[in-house]
Amino acid sequence: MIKRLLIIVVIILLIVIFLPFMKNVILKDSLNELSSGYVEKSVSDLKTANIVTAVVVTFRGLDTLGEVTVLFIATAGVGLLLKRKKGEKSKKSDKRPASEILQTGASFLFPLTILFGVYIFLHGHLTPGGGFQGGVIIASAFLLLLLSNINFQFNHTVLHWVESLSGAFYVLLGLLGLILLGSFLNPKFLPLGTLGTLFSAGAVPLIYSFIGLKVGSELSNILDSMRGAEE
Amino acid sequence: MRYTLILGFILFMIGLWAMLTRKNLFKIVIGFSIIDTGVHLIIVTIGYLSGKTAPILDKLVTPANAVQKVVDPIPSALVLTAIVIGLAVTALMLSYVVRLYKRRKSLSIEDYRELKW
Amino acid sequence: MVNPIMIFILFLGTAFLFALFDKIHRKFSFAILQLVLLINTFIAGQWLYKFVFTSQTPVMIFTAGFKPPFSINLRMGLEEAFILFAVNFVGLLSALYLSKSFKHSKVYPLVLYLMMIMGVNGIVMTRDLFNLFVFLEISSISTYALIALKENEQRLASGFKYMIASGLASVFFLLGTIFIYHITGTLNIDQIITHKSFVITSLGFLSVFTLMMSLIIELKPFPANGWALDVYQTTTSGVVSIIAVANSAGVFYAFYKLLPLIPHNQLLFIAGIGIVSFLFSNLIAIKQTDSRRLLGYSSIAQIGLLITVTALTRYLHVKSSTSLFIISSIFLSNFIAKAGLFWIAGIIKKTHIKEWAILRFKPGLLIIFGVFIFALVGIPPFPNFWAKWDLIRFLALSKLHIWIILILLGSLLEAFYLFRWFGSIVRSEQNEEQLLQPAYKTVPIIIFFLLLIIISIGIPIHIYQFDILPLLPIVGLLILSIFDFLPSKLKAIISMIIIAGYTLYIYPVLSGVSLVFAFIFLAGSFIQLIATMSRKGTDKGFFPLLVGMILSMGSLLVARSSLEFFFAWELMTITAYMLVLRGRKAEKPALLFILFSLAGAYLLLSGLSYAHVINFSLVGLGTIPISAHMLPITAFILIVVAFLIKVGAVGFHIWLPGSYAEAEDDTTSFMSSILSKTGIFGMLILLLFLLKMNMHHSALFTSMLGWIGIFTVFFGSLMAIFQEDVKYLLAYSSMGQLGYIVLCMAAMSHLGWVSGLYLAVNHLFFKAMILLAVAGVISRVGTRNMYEMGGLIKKMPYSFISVLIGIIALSGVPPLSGFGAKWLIYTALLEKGWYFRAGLSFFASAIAFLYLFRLIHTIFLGQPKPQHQNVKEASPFFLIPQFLFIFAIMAISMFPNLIIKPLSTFINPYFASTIQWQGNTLYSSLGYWNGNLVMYVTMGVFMLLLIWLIISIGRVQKVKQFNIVFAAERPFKPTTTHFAHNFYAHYKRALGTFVRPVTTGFWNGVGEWISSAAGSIRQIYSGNGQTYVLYILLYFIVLYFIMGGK
Amino acid sequence: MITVFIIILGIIMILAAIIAVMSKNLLTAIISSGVISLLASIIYLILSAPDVAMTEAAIGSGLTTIVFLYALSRIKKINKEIDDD
Repeated sequence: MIKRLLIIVVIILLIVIFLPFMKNVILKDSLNELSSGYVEKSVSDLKTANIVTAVVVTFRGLDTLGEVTVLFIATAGVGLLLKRKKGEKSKKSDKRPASEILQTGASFLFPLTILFGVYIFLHGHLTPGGGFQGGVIIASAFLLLLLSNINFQFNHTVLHWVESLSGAFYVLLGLLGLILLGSFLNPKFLPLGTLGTLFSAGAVPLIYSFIGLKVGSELSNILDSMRGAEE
Repeated sequence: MRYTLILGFILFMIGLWAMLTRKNLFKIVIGFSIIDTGVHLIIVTIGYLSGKTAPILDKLVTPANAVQKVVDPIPSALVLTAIVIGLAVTALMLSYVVRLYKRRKSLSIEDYRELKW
Repeated sequence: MVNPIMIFILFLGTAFLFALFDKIHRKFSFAILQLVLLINTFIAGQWLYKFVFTSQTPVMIFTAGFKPPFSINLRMGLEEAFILFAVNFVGLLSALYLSKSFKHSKVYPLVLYLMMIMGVNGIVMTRDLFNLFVFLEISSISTYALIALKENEQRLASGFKYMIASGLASVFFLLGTIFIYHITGTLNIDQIITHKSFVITSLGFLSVFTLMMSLIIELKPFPANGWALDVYQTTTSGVVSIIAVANSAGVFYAFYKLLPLIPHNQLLFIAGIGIVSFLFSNLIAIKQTDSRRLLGYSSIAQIGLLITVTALTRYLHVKSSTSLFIISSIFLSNFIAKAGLFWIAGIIKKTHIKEWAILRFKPGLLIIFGVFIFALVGIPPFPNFWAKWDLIRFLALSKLHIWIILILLGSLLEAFYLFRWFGSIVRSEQNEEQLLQPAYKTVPIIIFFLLLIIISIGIPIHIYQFDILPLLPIVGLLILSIFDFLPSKLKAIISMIIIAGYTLYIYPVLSGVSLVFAFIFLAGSFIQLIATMSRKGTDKGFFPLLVGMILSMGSLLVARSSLEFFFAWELMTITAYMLVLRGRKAEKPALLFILFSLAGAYLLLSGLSYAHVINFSLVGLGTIPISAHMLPITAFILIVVAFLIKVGAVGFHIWLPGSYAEAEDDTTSFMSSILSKTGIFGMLILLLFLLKMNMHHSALFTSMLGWIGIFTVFFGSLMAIFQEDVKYLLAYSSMGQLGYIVLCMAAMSHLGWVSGLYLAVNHLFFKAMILLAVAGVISRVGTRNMYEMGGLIKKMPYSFISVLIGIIALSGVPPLSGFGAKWLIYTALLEKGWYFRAGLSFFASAIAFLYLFRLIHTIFLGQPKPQHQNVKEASPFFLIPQFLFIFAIMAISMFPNLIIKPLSTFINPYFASTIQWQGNTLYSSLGYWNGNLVMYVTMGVFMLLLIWLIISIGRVQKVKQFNIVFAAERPFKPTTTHFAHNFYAHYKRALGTFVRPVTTGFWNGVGEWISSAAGSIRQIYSGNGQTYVLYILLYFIVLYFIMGGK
Repeated sequence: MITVFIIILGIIMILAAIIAVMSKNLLTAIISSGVISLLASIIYLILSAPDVAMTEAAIGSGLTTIVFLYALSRIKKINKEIDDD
């Protein structure tokens, strides 16, 4: 009871401490120097219509690489904790298999969903969305299969190849920027094209695609591990 | 949008409350993800400029007037990263919960305190 | 030069492809992992080399083709290169260490391991606030996962606690970051720092506070750190060594990077956070029995110290190169030692610290363990020593007294539990056990050990410009270590040669009083080394330590600066500690010895730091003009107490009897007759300063010193008479004799100093003689209790002679040199007008006679014990030095001017002489003393008695031992009913009040109080992860209000 | 108008959060926390951050919830194994 009281006091005090965050923040109505610089540069220097994408993939590309890495680490961590070693026996699931309609529906929807995911990350530099969102959609396609078929097994080899290669290509594209233009993750080594078209923004769509594939395979992997699949 | 700012902090505090008082490991993880959501909301609010539109060029937002028309893209970019990191941490926490439960068949944090002093 | 960004490319490129590599073979993927770490170590090393040895300036690396703040940039400078080199290197070694675990695990741990190291690399290099967050997350998320390597229940539980605590911290980081962005409009750290004036607003302060608190919580400050300790306790060795050093290094560097955001007036609070953590972690560690948890507390303490030092040096605006040196030295000591110790923990595979005793059978590993522990404590020449020296100096200059006290107090606590651990291993009685030392586990440890040694030798030479002279003790120690396989006799000869050579080498520098002490330290050791030839076999370890100790005493004489003096002082302390620890029951005494010695050393250190002179040494004294303000009162008091501890002055003496008595028998003789005089030597330097400065309060000080001296005499003698153990008796006797010397020195007169030095030399002769004789006796009879001896006069006549002469010389009866000493002392005291003190010392002499009488009476006279029927005379190696000393005593007894004349001339420069010589007669204002005459008269009287005895010998009736004519019963077995047991019990009634263990009681009380405080404080770590989260929040709140948040 | 909408959304979110924290049923709690994220993504849309909105909807409310559900089902499975033994 005393502890409960203490917790209440702590929370109240925290609110008091955080009051300046809520009260003293002056909400702005114009962009600051940095962000207006971003807006200008992404239009003029990068030809990227979606400025958030320009920021994510280019200006703060190192963050994004780190972010992909975080997911990658989480995949490894979840795998370490939850994947069963090969041969470790598991109780046969006694769940009833999903109905035929669901199974058929899922196998029909699967390629469509994948396509949709690909579309999202290919257009990441033009419209909202991009690698992460597209990746999640791809993962959800796999989820669909997992849900509709209890005994479904991923083709792990393909998944590994996709995950590994997309990550490696991402780094490689960054490296190309370093070799060709002198700075890591510089996407301007490909032609910039015209603003607003698919083939614009240099290597941005390419990079975002690899991010999408990487994120998609990583998330699928996490889901697979959470389900308790074999290594 | 001070309301969303305040909303973010309220979520933060509710999550904290869960982390401090709920014994169930699941609830603690849920509390953590509520905190995360709250913080993300705060970050996005910081980037919002009232009356402005998304930082994507289209027919209305042209290269010429973009600077006057869009909200700050930086917080959005940061939140994207933060959301993904949040998912990673949550997934890992849940894996720990599953493993712990497998070992001791208990979800109460009070049962995991033989390490002390 | 390789672009530092290649480090990331290598890490990520391989990590992403790792699953494919692993499909080929685990050996292949593991080789790739090591290759990556190796190359990255090399890249960082290359930059480090450039920064250290060329005039390379820091470089900024831009990404994405835009200039910051638009893009994220990285920095590669000296600090970064240094940490990256260390981190990647430890990563490489720890990977090797883990190779077996990696071989049998899934592929994931390898990937996680790579990413953990990469995260730290990123944290160190990035100059972008949000990018810092990402890398912090990378390193902590991979740590979360790796904790589960070789999963068990405890690891999982600790990992979960870690996640919720650290997760909360990262939320704080995110909050701070976004609001700082909101205020400053940038995420670039350098830009934020240039705009740092925003911190004065309440919002700005809160943002920076939240941000910094996140990092501080990740640095595991007391008390918001329960989760961290669990992780240290449970995680597998190879991983925890990385968490404890590499991860902490990264977070610490992030903290270091952002520290400029803290306003100047708040820096002391940050330092306070560190010092609280340092003190309390060390305090609680005292109570730990789990080795890893203990190491965990020690890690946290060291990080606390780093925080304090970083904040303080910034607060004081210490020159950046100096502060960098201090910080990096502390950092490095902990880095190397802690990684090494955690690795060793993985070989031992035992949790309880007592179970580490199996190390005793692995001398190599034991030495490495010891070196790591010494490095943590800051024994010279390890980096921590130099850091402490510089640090305390700066703090003293800036008058931050309380910080000096706290830092040294914490260090003492740390020394206590580490040395206790070390001692318990060396002296344990556990049986040998099988211990697997696979190469992949030992190689990393050895590499780090060698690295530590190289750095430790490099620092004095390159940074402090030491020439070979002050390092000679270490050289001597190493030479003897190389020859350690030889038999003892040979090693004793080598040691003698080294000491003779050393003496010749330093002889030109010696003059005046230092000659006297050189005689005591070096010639005295030289002669006593003969006795060590009696050691059997190879007796590993003894001679290196002994030579190290002797040469460090020599180093004290020729030290040219305070630093060299202190360096030699600490070296002497640690070698002496190791020698004491060799005694069979010496675990506790040795711990007391090192504790008091270190306390003394810390007092000396702070005293020297407060002194406005960097030449506190006998050589240095001559080279500078002395002015009145060089030694403020604080400095004087601190230094004098340090030396009083060394001589075992009353109140600080409790370490003395035990460590003298429990050390090996020949070691005792070195310690008592030689080592104790180093305190006198130090005091002499101090008094010389006092003299030359003409200080205002000097009369008061010296008078106090005199009182301390006389009480030491009185108390030491009194304690000596009640001892049953002959070595305890002699130890207390030493204490008393040293008291006389202090008393004489305090007189601050020509005669006082002459008598003090005279007694010092004389004490060397007779105490070495008696102790060696006693050592010989003990070696034959196998006991130290006097009542178990008796009648040895016939078995060991030579030893008897030397003890007899020794006690005559000691007690101060005519005709031997002791008489002269006493005469000089009384004359000096009376001349000074210290009548009461003279009276007391006279009384103490009478007491001394009691215990000395007992020495002869109980050991050599009386009835021999049946079990000693076949006892033979002691080994000639014991006897030779004794007779050399007898010869010396005879010589100076006959011709006192042999010694008093030179002493008098040595002291002439400081005091006007009040004594004159006429032939062999010494005249003082109060009388005269003629050594020859005294000798002749006494000899004459003695002869007369002898003749009378011989004449009357006809009436002597020979009695066999068990003839019961003269006794009521047949004394068959000597038991405690032996008449010599508790011989002076009746005096106890009269004098008991003086020997009640008040001092011991006081120090025991202190010990118990500390221990119970530690016991109750550690209760806060309840083991409940939620409670730990609550602590973090409370910590946050309390600090916010303390630091004056609005 | 938008302000009112946000306030209503906010109140629902707070209620969902309270349910997520207080509910005895883990499934309810998980679903409620998913609802919070979903509503948050609507707010992001209002705040002109469509990228974030998409991500929050997909990851925050979608994937995270699924991960939670998987974990819960694993735990139930472990329980079942105990019952079987």
